[in-house]
Amino acid sequence: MRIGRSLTAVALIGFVALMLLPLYSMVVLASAPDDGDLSGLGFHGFALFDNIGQIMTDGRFPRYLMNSLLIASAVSVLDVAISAAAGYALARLRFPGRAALLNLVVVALSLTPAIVMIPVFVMLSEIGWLNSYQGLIAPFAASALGVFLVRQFALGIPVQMLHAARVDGASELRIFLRIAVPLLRPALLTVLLLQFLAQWDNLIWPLIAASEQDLWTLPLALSSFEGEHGIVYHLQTAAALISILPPLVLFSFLQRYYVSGLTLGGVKR
Amino acid sequence: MTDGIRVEQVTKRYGQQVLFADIDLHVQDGEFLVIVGPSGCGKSTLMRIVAGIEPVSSGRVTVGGRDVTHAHPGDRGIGMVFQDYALYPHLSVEGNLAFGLRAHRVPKDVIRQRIADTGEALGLTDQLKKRPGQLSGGQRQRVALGRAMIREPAAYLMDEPLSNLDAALRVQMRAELIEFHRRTRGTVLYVTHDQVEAMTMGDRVAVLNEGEFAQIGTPSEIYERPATVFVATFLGSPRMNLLDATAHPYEDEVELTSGELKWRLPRKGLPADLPESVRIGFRPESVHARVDDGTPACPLAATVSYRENLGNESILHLRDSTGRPIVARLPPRTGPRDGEHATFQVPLTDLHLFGPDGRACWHGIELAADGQPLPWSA
Amino acid sequence: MTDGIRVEQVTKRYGQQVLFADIDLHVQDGEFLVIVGPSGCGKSTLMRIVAGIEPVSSGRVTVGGRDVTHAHPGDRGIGMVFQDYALYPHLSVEGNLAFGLRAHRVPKDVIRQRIADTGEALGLTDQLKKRPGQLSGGQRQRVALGRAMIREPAAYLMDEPLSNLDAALRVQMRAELIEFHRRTRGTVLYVTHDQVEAMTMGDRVAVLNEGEFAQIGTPSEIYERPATVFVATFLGSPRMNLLDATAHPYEDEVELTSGELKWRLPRKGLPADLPESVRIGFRPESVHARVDDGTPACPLAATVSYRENLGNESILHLRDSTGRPIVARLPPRTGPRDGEHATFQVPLTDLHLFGPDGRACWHGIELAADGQPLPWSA
Amino acid sequence: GSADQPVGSSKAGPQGQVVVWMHEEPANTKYFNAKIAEYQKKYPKVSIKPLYVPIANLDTKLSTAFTTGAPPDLIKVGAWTLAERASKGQLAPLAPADFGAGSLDQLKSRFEANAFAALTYENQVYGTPIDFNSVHLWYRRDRFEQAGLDPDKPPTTWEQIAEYSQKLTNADASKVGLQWQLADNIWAMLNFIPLIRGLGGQIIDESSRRGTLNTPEGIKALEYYGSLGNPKLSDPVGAFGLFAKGTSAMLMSGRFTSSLIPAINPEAKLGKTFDSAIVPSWAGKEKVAAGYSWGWMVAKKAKNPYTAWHFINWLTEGDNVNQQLSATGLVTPTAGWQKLPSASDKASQQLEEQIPYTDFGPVLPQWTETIKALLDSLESVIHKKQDARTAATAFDDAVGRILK
Amino acid sequence: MTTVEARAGAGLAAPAIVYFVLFWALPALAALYLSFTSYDLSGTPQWVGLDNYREMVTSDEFWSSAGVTLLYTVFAVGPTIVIALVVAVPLAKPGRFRAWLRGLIFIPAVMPLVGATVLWQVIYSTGGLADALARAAGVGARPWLTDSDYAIWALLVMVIWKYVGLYVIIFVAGLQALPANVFEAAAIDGARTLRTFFLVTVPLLRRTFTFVIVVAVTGAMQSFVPAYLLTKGGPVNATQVLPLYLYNNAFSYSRFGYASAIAIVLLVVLLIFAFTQFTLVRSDEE
Ligand SMILES: Nc1ncnc2c1ncn2[C@@H]1O[C@H](COP(=O)(O)OP(=O)(O)OP(=O)(O)O)[C@@H](O)[C@H]1O
Ligand SMILES: Nc1ncnc2c1ncn2[C@@H]1O[C@H](COP(=O)(O)OP(=O)(O)OP(=O)(O)O)[C@@H](O)[C@H]1O
Ligand SMILES: [Mg+2]
Ligand SMILES: [Mg+2]
Repeated sequence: MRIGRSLTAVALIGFVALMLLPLYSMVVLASAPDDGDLSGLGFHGFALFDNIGQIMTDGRFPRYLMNSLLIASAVSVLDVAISAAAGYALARLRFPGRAALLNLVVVALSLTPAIVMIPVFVMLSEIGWLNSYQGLIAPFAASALGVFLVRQFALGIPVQMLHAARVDGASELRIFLRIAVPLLRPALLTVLLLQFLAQWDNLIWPLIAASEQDLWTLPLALSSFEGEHGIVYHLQTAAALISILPPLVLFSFLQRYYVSGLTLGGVKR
Repeated sequence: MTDGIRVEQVTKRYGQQVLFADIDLHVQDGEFLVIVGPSGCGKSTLMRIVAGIEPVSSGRVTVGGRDVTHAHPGDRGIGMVFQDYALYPHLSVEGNLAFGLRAHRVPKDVIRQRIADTGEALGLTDQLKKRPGQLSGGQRQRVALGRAMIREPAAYLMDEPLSNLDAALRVQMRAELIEFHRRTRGTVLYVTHDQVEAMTMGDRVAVLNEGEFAQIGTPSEIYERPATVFVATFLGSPRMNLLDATAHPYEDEVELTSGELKWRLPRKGLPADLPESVRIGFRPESVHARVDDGTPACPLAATVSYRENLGNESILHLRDSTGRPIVARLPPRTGPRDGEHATFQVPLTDLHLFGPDGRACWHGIELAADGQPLPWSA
Repeated sequence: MTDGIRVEQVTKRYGQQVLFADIDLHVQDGEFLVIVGPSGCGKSTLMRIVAGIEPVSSGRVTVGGRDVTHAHPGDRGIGMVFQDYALYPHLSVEGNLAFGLRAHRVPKDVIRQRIADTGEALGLTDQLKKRPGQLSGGQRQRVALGRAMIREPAAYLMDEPLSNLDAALRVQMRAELIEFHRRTRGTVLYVTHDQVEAMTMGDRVAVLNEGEFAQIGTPSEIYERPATVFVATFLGSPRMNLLDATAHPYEDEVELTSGELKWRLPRKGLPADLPESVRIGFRPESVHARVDDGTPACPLAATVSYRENLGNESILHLRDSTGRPIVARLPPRTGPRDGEHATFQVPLTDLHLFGPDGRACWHGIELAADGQPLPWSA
Repeated sequence: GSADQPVGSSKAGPQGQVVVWMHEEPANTKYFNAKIAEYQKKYPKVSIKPLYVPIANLDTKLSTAFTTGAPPDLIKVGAWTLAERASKGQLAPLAPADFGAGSLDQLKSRFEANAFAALTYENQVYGTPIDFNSVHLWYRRDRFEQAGLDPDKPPTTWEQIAEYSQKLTNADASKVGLQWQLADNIWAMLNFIPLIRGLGGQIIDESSRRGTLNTPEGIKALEYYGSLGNPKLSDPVGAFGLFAKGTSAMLMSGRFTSSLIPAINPEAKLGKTFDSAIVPSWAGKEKVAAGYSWGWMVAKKAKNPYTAWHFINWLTEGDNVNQQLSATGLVTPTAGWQKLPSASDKASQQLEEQIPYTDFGPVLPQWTETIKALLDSLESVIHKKQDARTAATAFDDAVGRILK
Repeated sequence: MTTVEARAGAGLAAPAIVYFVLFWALPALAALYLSFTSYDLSGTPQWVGLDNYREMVTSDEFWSSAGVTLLYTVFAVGPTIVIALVVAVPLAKPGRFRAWLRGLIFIPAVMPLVGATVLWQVIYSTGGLADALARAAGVGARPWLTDSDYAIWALLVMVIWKYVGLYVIIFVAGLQALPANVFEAAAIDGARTLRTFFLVTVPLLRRTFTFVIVVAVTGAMQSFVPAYLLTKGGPVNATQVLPLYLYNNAFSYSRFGYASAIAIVLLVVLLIFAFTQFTLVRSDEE
């Protein structure tokens, strides 16, 4: 048993090492003073902090970073709220429109986002939401993925527990907030994370929906290192390295709320 | 509330399986009604129907005179102890207890007080901060019980609320519940497998079997005048002895023959249409080593196969002359030893007669003056 | 297997709380050992430690002479009935039963046969295709029981396996289990709150309380010679009556004074160092309306507060002349009515004496010839 | 900008807001911002609002912006996409008056002769040129020396190139002679045009809107194209990277290469390690070079076209062209630009020399799709997925469908 | 259905319904309409009936893209899910060390794709890290991105590397919701790692699986950014997945009607797929 455990540990560490290998290359590239040696294998000079300094003092990069943080946070929080409510309702409540919602979710999952962009773009321009934070946030205020994920997890909440709360006289809203939401915590955190990352990586929508550079986001900053005749590698990878940090910090913070055994001891079965 | 709980013409099906068809039950306002029945007979389902968490296939449920068949469980004015607890796993014991109160916007200090009181009454004071996952089985069950009691709704549904408690605690909780019922006068529907609970707690007992109520009556009615063989054998442990017999009417007596037994009963009081083929029933505690207070009794010659010593009593497994098994229950350390042969006495007043259809024809207790327990007869 | 189960110097802590410290238990090979104890005392935890699903804080567990303290639960040769069932929710009853057999590569047809047999024995034949979510509480418990039994491992851990069954079924299951144990000769560790189970099924009974075994012995030892006040009051329902008393030695007798009571015991047999301040214990069934077989008995004058009729017996709640509550247990429909005053008899052989430290000093049964149940004394 | 914004006119002079979109290029961004400040100082009633879009996303950004009918006033885009936009009525034709020119010809005369070739669609001129390029030959002197070739005598014919390439290619083709710029629409075209046009053929016949690769000239050009270089070589900066590292010894590229290569590999030095030469021709045939240009264009729905053109005109005035060339390397081909101090380098002179025979490729509303088809055929030939004839037919078929 | 429940359900679902109607259902209808038109993103769409669909089925490029997409989907989804699950099971347990590992595995997932693709272009370039590893493994250097036989696999490796961490987290969340005592029972029943995994973990995780499979497949069949950034669909269209073909048509060639038709076809295929998945698991709704 102990041998098995350490084998697992060794295999895991090996896997993680493999996953991290490209990141080594990344650090090498990001530390280069120029784009001279692009093999990504060995350091030639270490200018990582110079590079980062150069990026951060450029002026627009910090602004893009802040925008990304703001939009990704707003979107993920909104999405969690809307998806949690809808996903729970889909899984555990019977109401008119339930089938319709489920179908909508599946359609949204199956429709290529690129094709949606133009109609949404036109719609937002009609209501004057282009070039505004709300125009960058609203189209992602909910997600099929979020609703779907929450629904799948909510199906695992023992109905008996919800019944108990009903019998206890709790309103459906209270049951949702006080019973379902805490029990769905890992799922909601996951939605939060997924949506945060999706926004963190959202290149095209901020590009087309905002024509103010003040509203642009990180991926556009990264793309800006790509010129007509190639890329400024050492700077771009350094910027990418910086852009890893916020979501990573968010993730390590959220990690402590991923806990198993949330439903332990609730029902005897 | 003026009308307790009514279940009217309720049918419940699971797919093809009909659990009960057109069942009726009326629990009076403030009444404590105990439901007993074999495992899987539908007791929990009935509770859940009343609570509104299991839809009926057809029929009507009223609580306090109001039709609640389609009402939300929270609108029915009931509290429930779930057989499988259904605790909120993410909340502490305190949180579990407080949940219903908070939902009803009970003031904070009242909640605190009630939690303290309930925790005390249930012996959970030390566990208030723990989550269900950190509790023992019995502790969980007490939380489930506490959650229903703390709110003091008009009606309670309790599904085997004491089954996982030790005997001492169970006695205590029983007393607590009786006291609680006396105080709140709530209507209670209570499922149990424990004979003591059924006999001591219920104003009435309802025996559910195969989708219908075999009998509903006061505990002593159920015990002393079981309506069917099922009721007779289901309550009481060890179960009632049954002997197939033939009844021969004589002038003012009826002779019951069963194997080598020949027992005579006074004709008076026996139904006129007593069928010829009957079953005699008598409980293990009715088999006495000797009867010396003059009560008329029937002799029962038998050999002791083996005895079980339960401490407070002994169970003797007997075989009569034709080898039929008979169980007797005697005070501890009394009665014949293993292998010994003896003649036991079964008081006439303890006999029951059942017809071939399983329905009771006659109960010996009718012979007793007023059907009350016999007086002090030293 | 040659050594049953050994728990050696095991300590278990949950955070600050020490559940038990340096506890020892030896279940002999083939023995049926029943563990009883108050709710939350650690019975399930002990089981889980033996099963290997709860780590010990320190100490050693051996099964069949092999140290398994750190072995995988599957390597311990045990089967377990979980108090909270822990059924595989995605498998049918059949699938639940077959799971362990499949894991042990039992041939298909054998599995089929055993499922049929076990299903039959547990009365689950009609439920084999259902999933746990579609079963009643009692049915689930039977599946949990069946899952442990079907594999026939060397040792069984059963945590309240019959608590949710009706009395009739429980009798049947008890017989089934006894028969099963007789056949397989497996070592069994069995937790129950049911006195009948504790007294009839166990070769020995272990009473766990506050992190240690208060007494381990045969059922009759435990019942007739309880080592401590705790053991005496824990087993038996209603619990043993206890009266504080003072012991005054006289020539060849000792006089016990308690309130207005003055009882004399023969000095012979009493320990020489009997403390002055003692507690007299006698069980409710030892309070007789009258004793007429000549056994020496002590008189107890009391008034009936109220009586509970359990059908097969009556519980009388009495108050003695100084108002102390005393409980008596009498055959049904006998004894004085509510409010009546009477003098009861408590046989000398049924008395217990406990010292101020709670340990027993003397058991009346020592007076009986050989400590065996008294012979047939008509 | 809101509706009541003042706009410029020849009477009122430049004023109001002008929104300009162009692609991001750090050096240019810096220069352009400085110029805006300068211009605004001179014309305080004007506010120029630039938006620098990552180059890969500029077209998408523009397409969507035009969809809502609210595009920017002024855009800088590749001239090759001009026909696409003009054909959809998105662009305003050049207004000479806004430049203070009496006529189009007068305006044109301020620029190099061929400068508007790429900016004309259906006889309408839609923009002014900037970043004007003609592709010529770049070669590694060091590699030439190693292979025993004279670095001062670069090849002048395609036949010579083939011969040199063979000498410069090692056994496992991990070092090659001429390496085309692969996997890129515009560069595929720029590399291929000298080959096919030099033979007298053409990619498409614009009058009959037919693909004409499946002709003897087309097939020969394709076969030649497929015979050079090693398409399996890979570098993060593509052919530029391979050339910068000396993996390839020759490259067809523009004037900017002189500064790009040292930026990629600081060890590569112009004139020492690498050098440039005039575009080769087929032996005995006319020289044909390929070129491209970016253009300043004004949206048809622009709110302030006068000011926009005025600003662009200003950018070509005084020393601005010279400053731009030295600061950004971008050539605005005003007449006589080659005499500017910053145009004294060899590559500028070669560019200047090539301009008269530079071909800017087809001007088509379906340019992107057409050139993607060309790229497909070129790639399948050089990757040996298809022979030249099949690839040529495939292209002609595709063009038939695209232009139908 | 009680009215209270119905009201609550409708109330909780309302924001989502509004959102999905506005941002997905209406665009879907627009796409459906546009798929019967010729629309170049300017002017008004011209009705062309089934022309776009006709062109699609006769286009080699469409079919080759469809083939690439199929390959891409199968080999992006399958390995990602398998690896993620195998890794998630040991990582789902509590512990500081495991939390660390989870964090490390997650790093690629938090890297913007623009950055990640550039990194991989470097890794895959001649003499890059991929070559070094391949040489170390005795395989020898390969033209990872410049050979049409390798490019798709190179792309897949990057995609798997990028997204496996996300799926690990999803599985971890799913695993943490499972009843612990069932695993104890399985251990006592003698089931070992593999048996427990296949007979208990996997079936209990079925809802998470449905989610992961549906999302991974729909995601893979709609994703074009990785291919667009890493290889631009080349060489020789070897990595031109259908969504990239769609994107090019929509935004590069301004053939929005034709692109819409492709989107509709993709939509129908994915709807069929998603609903099959749903009906497969519908039986376990308690
Ligand atoms: N969802 C279901 N689908 C099918 N059958 C079910 C379902 N739920 C319960 N049953 C069946 O209905 C019967 C009654 O179940 P119920 O839980 O009411 O029994 P019970 O009387 O409470 O039994 P116990 O004393 O064992 O708790 C059982 O036979 C059970 O198998
Ligand atoms: N994870 C835990 N954390 C903290 N305390 C725990 C935990 N698990 C159990 N306990 C405590 O340990 C004690 C013993 O629990 P255990 O389940 O062994 O009791 P038990 O004897 O089986 O009781 P019961 O008869 O009620 O089932 C209880 O007081 C319980 O609250
Ligand atoms: Mg039940
Ligand atoms: Mg327990």
